[in-house]
Amino acid sequence: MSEFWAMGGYGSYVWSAFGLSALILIYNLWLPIYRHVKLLQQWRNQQQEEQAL
Amino acid sequence: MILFWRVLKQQLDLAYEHKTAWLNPLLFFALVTLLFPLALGASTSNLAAVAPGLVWITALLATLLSLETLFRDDVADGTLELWCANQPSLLVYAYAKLSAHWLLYCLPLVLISPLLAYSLHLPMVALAVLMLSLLLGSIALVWLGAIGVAITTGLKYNSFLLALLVLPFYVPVLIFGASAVEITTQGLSAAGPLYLLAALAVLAVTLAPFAVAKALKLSTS
Amino acid sequence: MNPILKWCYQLAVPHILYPRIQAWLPWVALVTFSLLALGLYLGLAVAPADYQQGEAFRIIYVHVPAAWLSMAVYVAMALMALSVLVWRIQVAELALVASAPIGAAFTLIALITGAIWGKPMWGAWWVWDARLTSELILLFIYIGIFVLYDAIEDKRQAGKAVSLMTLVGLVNIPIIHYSVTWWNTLHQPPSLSKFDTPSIHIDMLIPLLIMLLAFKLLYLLMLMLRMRLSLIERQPQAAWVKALIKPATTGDKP
Amino acid sequence: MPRLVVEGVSYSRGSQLIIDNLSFGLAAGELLSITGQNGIGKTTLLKLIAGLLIPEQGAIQLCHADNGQILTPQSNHQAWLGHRNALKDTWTALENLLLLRQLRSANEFDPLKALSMVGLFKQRHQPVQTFSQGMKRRLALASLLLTNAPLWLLDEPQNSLDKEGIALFEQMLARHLEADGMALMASHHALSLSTPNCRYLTLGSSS
Repeated sequence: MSEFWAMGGYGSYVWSAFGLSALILIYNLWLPIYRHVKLLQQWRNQQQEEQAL
Repeated sequence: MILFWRVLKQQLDLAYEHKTAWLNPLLFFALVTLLFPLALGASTSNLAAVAPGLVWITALLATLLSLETLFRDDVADGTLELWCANQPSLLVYAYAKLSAHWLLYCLPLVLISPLLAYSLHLPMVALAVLMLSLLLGSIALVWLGAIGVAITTGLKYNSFLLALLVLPFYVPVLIFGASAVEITTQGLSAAGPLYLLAALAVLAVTLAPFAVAKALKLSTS
Repeated sequence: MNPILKWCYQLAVPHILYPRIQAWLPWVALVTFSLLALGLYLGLAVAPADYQQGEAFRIIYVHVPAAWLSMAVYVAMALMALSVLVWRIQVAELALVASAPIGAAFTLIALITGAIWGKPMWGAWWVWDARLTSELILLFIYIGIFVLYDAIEDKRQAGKAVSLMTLVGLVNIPIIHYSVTWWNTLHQPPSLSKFDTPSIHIDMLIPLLIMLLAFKLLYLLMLMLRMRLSLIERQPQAAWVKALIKPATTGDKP
Repeated sequence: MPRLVVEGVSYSRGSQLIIDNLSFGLAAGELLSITGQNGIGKTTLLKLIAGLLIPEQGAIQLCHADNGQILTPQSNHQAWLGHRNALKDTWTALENLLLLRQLRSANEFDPLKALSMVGLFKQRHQPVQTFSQGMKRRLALASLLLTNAPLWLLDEPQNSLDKEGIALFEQMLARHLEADGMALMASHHALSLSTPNCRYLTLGSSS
């Protein structure tokens, strides 16, 4: 397995390339989900405030 | 067609009122050209090597800066709204407005460019090609840039936005223009890039006004 | 009207599109991630090393799909721009604005992986190679699009301005690409080898095609997520959005 | 004899609905005065009819009263007078008028006569920047005399006009309506003369 990580000496390049790409993609997947959940919660709280009034 | 000449005459008369306005791009062009020797050192070989690129980049930025005021007065006094309400003549207005702007602001740039290029030790043989490439290139620059100006009229801090929107489209013009001059300094014939530059200019002149008219209609709504 | 056409027309109606996205989301995610895992496994572990570049060539499994997607997303955006300006479909405007950051992300990935791939090949992190330079210009065009969208207050007008800019960009991108390649051949020192994928062996090709498909589905997944968000963000007072919030009892999906 | 038909027009700015499913017609010789508080959408409605804005739904057509054939392009058959006067300050009154005439389908009315009718004959060679707001508005109104476009779209035509200016405007309007013209006006000033075929459309109420 260790030579798999070494990647014939180019390990740092290959894994940094894949790592950075994964980072960008995960950020783009996570951001809309996070905002969607937050928005629904925020509106729900507002609604509870109105009902409590 | 008479409307085209009438609007063209109108634009030239209006510019005649505040005469110094058309000097601004020229002053900017000369001033920036002055900065280069101060920064790069005055040795002939240094400057001559990069002179084509420097002259072209300065001309490009001067055109971009002059474009900002293209529609500002017409938006302010409401004439643009009138033009937009009359759809067929909006296209004529766009053509006339851009031609007037080119005549007023870019033609002087082209005429003065040999003087400034010479001060940057550009070989004499390349001066003619420089003027020709600037002549064709500035047409493409004005017509392409006008689309960005039309979209960003009425927005706040639009000078950065204009540069950001329009500079990527200026890349082909800069490449062909600067390399045309550079090839001539190496003694080869610059026919190739000049033809491509002319093609870009024709493409811009024919297609851009439609986008400008559409953008003007959007920004006045 | 046949059912498929009807199904597509309904996509343009916000309150039908939103639940449809919610329903399809888990399935698209499942297929995307399984394809991605398969492609990565094949590309990194199974495919033989390149005789010339050794293991470093495996970077193409993310560089080439990203570069391909950066163009494909722009073409998709141009189609959306047409449907905004010509057929006035409101939802296409949301899709266009949602696709711009995704396209920019793919372009950024293509640039980063291209630079990292260039380091072992030519010893420099950044090389003014024709393809990398056009990717860089494409990145600026994407950034220009969403800066323009933010600069205009009225979002309906912003959508139309962005659509017009996308179409103008579409006409210019081939010209930019041609001029950059022409410029590259003019200034290219002979030693710089052509930046093209080496003649590819079949075992290397399959993972690449799988990764390409996986990246396309990733674009679809990200587009659906962003569309889901902007559908409700843009119409807070709409009745169907209000109905969405009221039944707080059922645990809603993330 | 033209007729304006507006069916089911609705328009929203951002997420706020301004005009909701509005329909009305306008026959030759009629004036429709649009009233309502500020920002209710009077100017937006005028811009929609002038073609400056594109409605989300609904259609706006200018057609012949008898055979219903649509007059295209609509821009040649309408005269738009916006909030601002569309005048070039550095130009003289006459030069401005001549250009404004270019923008609409011009009739043979003599510009100098139009200037004298709005009381600006003496200042015809003076640059517009020396004019008061009222005089600028009169010059903009004078340009309406130089067009035979049947449909007038007027946005606050009387603002910054003095008493005499308003009387002049109402005469012009009456003459235009008698000549089978149509007019759509957004304004706060109540019309003093009781033109027989003047209808009111109040926006904001469920019209």
